[in-house]
Amino acid sequence: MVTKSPRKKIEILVDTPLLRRLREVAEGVEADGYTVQRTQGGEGSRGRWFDDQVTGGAGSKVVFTTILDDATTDHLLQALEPLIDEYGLLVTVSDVDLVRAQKDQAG
Amino acid sequence: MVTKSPRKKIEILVDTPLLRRLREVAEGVEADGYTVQRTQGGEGSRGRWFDDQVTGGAGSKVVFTTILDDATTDHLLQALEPLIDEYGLLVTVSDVDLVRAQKDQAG
Amino acid sequence: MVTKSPRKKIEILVDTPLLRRLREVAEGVEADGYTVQRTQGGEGSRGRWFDDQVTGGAGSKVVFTTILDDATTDHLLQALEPLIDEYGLLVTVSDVDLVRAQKDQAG
Amino acid sequence: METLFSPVILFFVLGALAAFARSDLAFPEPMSKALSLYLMCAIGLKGGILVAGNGFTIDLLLAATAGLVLSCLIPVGAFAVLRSFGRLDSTNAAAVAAHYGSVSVVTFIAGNQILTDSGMPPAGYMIAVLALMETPAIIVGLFLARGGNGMKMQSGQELMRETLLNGSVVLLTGSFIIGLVIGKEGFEPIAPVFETGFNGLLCLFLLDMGLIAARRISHARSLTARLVLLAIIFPIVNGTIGCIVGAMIGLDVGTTTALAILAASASYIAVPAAMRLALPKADAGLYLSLSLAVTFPFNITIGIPLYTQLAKLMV
Amino acid sequence: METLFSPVILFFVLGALAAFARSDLAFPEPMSKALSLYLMCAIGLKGGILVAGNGFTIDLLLAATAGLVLSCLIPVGAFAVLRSFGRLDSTNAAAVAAHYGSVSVVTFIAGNQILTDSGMPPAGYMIAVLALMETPAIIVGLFLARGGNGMKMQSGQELMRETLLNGSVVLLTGSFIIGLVIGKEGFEPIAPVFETGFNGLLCLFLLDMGLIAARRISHARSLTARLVLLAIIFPIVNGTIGCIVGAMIGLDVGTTTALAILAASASYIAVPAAMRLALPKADAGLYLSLSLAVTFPFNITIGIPLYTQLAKLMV
Amino acid sequence: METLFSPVILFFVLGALAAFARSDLAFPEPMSKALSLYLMCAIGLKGGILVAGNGFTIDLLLAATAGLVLSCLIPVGAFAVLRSFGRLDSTNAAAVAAHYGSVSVVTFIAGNQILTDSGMPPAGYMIAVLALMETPAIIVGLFLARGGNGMKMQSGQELMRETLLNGSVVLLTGSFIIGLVIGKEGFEPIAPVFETGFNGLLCLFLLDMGLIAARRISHARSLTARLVLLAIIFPIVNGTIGCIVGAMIGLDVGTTTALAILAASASYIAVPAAMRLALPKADAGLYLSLSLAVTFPFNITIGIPLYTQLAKLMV
Ligand SMILES: Nc1ncnc2c1ncn2[C@@H]1O[C@H](COP(=O)(O)O)[C@@H](O)[C@H]1O
Ligand SMILES: Nc1ncnc2c1ncn2[C@@H]1O[C@H](COP(=O)(O)O)[C@@H](O)[C@H]1O
Ligand SMILES: Nc1ncnc2c1ncn2[C@@H]1O[C@H](COP(=O)(O)O)[C@@H](O)[C@H]1O
Ligand code: NA
Ligand code: NA
Ligand code: NA
Repeated sequence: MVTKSPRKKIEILVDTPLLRRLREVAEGVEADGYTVQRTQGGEGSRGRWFDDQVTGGAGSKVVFTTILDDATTDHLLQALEPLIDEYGLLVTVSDVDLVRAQKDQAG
Repeated sequence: MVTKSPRKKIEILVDTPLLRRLREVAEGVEADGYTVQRTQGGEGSRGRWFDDQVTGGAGSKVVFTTILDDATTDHLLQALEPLIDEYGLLVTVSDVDLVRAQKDQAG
Repeated sequence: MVTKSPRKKIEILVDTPLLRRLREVAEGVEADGYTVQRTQGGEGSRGRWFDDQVTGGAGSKVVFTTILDDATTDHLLQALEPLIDEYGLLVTVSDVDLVRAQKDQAG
Repeated sequence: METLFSPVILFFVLGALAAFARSDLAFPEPMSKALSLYLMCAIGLKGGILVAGNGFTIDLLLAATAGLVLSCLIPVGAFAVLRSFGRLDSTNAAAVAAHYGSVSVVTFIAGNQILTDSGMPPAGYMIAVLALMETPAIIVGLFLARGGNGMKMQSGQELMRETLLNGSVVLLTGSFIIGLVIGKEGFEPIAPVFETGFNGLLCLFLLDMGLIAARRISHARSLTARLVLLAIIFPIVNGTIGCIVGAMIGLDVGTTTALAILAASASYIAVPAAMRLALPKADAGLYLSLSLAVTFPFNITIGIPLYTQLAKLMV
Repeated sequence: METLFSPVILFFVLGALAAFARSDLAFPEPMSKALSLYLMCAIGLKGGILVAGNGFTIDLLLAATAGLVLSCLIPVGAFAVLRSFGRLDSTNAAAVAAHYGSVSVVTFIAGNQILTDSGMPPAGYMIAVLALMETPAIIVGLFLARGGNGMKMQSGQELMRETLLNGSVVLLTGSFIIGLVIGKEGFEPIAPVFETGFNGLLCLFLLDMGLIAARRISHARSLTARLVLLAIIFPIVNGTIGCIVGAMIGLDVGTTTALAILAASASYIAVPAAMRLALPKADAGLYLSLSLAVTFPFNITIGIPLYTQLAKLMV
Repeated sequence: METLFSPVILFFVLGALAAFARSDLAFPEPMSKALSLYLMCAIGLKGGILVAGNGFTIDLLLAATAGLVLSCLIPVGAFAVLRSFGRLDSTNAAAVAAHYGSVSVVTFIAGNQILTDSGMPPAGYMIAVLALMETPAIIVGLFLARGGNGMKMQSGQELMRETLLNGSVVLLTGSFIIGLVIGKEGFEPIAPVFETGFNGLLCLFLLDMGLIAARRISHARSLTARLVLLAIIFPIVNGTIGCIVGAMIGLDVGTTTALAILAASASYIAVPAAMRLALPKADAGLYLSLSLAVTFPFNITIGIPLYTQLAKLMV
């Protein structure tokens, strides 16, 4: 059987040129890992955009996802705080179960 | 410190040519914003597909994500209702916390 | 009105060459469907990677998402168990509501 | 027969074989899209330049009229057969019929190339005819779907707009006009990309289309033997009609064959997108499989040589 | 006037019209990126090879100095006008000003092509000047944003590093150096891709830029009439200054026009990325819309012929 | 020495430098994939056409046998050294060994180009040898991983199928056969894309490979100094063996060098994909870093000139 451990999933929509900074923040709180996905476009209070990949990444956003335990989540959010407004980040947190193989648990 | 506000995350898998219609529905209920991501392929009751980007978008789907408060969520779902079957949409709703910087809260 | 049914959303980060195996597992438990999305890169205990699409897919991962009822979720996770460690899968489960049009419910 | 050994066809076959054997060979989708945009641009330019050189002739007018009439009538016949013999409901029958009334740009391009290589280049204005034949069948298909009742004016207009503004229609027409404007001389500096490179890039695209078509047929659900049969009979019948009409209005062999190819081919770019919007309840897997995975390969491998022989007999 | 009918411009207009008409025509983004990387590579190589042939001359030195001085002074003037007439706060004014001090590689390439086609090829070293003018305005812009106060040393250095290592700067400079090293002879085997194919691929890229620019202006939020006006006045004024300076330092007509184009054009590749990092509070929608959706189309269609006429008068 | 200043190598170095300096220069991944598909198609066609011209000769047979034997034996030696000196467990040692028994298509292409430019073109059939050498080492590697015990028949067959149907193997072999069928004459219309454009596109691809390789080594975790040393010793030893064998069986200098390059190079396309499937527990970061980030750059910059000199001495 598998075991499940409760975790937080933090998803951050960030402009591509700022991804490097976000990665440094995640490394600063010793996040276990993260995964990055592209987006195609969107719309918000600052207008509509398309990921054109030409205009220097200023017109391109990615989703940065990291799955963390509660403590690290708090550290990350705290470290992110000054960036949320400055970088115009869209940050959400939700509950997930991380699935592990049983033997792994024992190991 | 950051503050968290409970929100609904609505994710809709939609054929690319129908995205424009979906956007109009979202604008109709005054959704705050949305983000669109590509997909690579999938399988369901109507068979397997790959996003080939050649066959006029009829063989291509995107994920439309919008994060809304409860009231707007209800409006959106109601407005979507006639489209769900007609367009073959896959719609899910889940709970997330939207994270804001504290000062933003105060502002 | 729409109706909502509680479901599990299983998301699996898997190396592209292993996707075919995963699909077979999903078919084995008669999952209703799945959707596949690309990723751009990430970092974890085994180092940082970028989806370069050149190195035979060994440097490329996709997210495999499937929305299932509780029973099928259990079957899938059980079938996945031996693969989780062997393939280095990242598997999470979360709660979502699947949205259907009312008439569909009646039908 | 020897056209079967042209690189263009061989690459198509290679792609199809790879997909049937379940190879993991796959083109990145943006590359497929890029190649298809390039081909439409190139063929549009070419048509415009040829017409700029020869002017608007009676032949052009005749061929255009023939093409328009064919693209309006073919769906009507196809609809009847799809309903009765094909056993489709009226929505699906109409959606499929619209595909056969419209045209496949890639089939036309491949045929054009093969005819040119065989010393029977079709007239340049056939590219204008191609552009003209892309959209009318969509409107006919919608009328059929609605049992002959018109649509509500507003949504009809909106659909018309979206169809005429479909990327492939805009690109083909736009490049055609640019070709008209710049003429042969203005084309020279860009000819290395749009002319010299055409054949080789067409090979790469057909390799990809072989992969896409074969993969689609492997995963098709709703295909019946009757429908597959129709997807082979339609091009033969429509291609023959195209030959007869072309011969009647006095076109040369190459141009007659091109008209036959247009009649015989089924759209899988502009029409599917329009049908997804206008008849969302129709089964996209069905119409794409028929046009892309059955009729297209049939035309590429058997149809084009067949229509060429017919045209030679008739003209 | 006749340059307006060059294929490059016509494709740009086609793209813009398609986007305004809300066609769903769109290039896959990786193709846009690939084309822009290709163009930078090709133009860098070309510059390097030309300079390798002619050596480092006094003209080169004069033009480089002129370019550098212009790219440092233009933002200062633009900043003042954007603050007063444009009614922008100092962060946004500085961010926009930096774009106008820097240059648009694509505008330069299009102009270079048009001038060459008209028999007035700019000197090859102007590509080195182009590379030199990409980044200094960014630094000036940041000083302006900080009200003349310097930045903290550390973050200043980091930003400097990231700006100089911006992909487009590295590719342009790197290809330039490779061109210098390999010279005309070493270039021959790769010339079919980087020279023969240049014009045609530039057409495809400008078609795409037409789509991107027009789509951006359709969705721009924060544009005011005053700012749009400035985005047209800036290139006229800066282009005129460029002409005057070019004539003063003794450049020929083509080269003077090229300097004017550099002065008149506004960056939308390197500078937006740098501003997003350095002044994240500035409105990216604003500076991209002004440089990409107003100034760029203006320069492509009206500016380039205008500066050419001016240069002819002055030189 | 002068081959170091060929554009192909210079672009590779530019890419590597940009990545080491942490520039944000990056190719869109679909473009990398598209370029690699193009190169395999082009090289396959070329090989087929050359063999079609010369027929199947004794030389071909000898070279093919030599290649096959080398690709089966190299992994055995490499495995032993990786276990003992390299301190790897048997799964990882086998996975890495398989990479060195197989070949790198891009290294071969770059070498082929450089040799042709230096007036020592390798025989066309070496492309068939390249295709033959891609997969056997995978099977040998799996036997080694299982301590000499065979695999279960069923999964062995399935793996064999997936390996032989790997996209790169199919494309290379398929294009080779198409080249055989169409011959020199049939190739002419597509030569502008697959021949004239080859060199320039190879430059772009190697620029990208420089970026990818350098980025990979920057983020490699599990590399030890001993393993890096082996990743340099392996190509030298295997390249030397290749030279000796080539000279022994009577190949000319260019062809001998090509055999040496095949022996010396390590796969980073077909084998990693196969290993991920067959030995999922092996560390992909490890084998990719060794073959792609150490051995590949070594071969491109130092190895190819070295084997050329050796071949000149021996033949
Ligand atoms: N409510 C939302 N749901 C999903 N995405 C959003 C939402 N609000 C904003 N976004 C995304 O975040 C980007 C920036 O938002 P804004 O800062 O409001 O312009 C938008 O362009 C969207 O892509
Ligand atoms: N249970 C599911 N989980 C995830 N994706 C699904 C599921 N069911 C359907 N899909 C996606 O929705 C598409 C259309 O579904 P269907 O209408 O059932 O063919 C499929 O091709 C999948 O991409
Ligand atoms: N905590 C995490 N959150 C999000 N993605 C992760 C996390 N841990 C690992 N990953 C992803 O899974 C990949 C493999 O992880 P690992 O096996 O730890 O190297 C990483 O490269 C990331 O893309
Ligand atoms: Na037709
Ligand atoms: Na400027
Ligand atoms: Na080898």
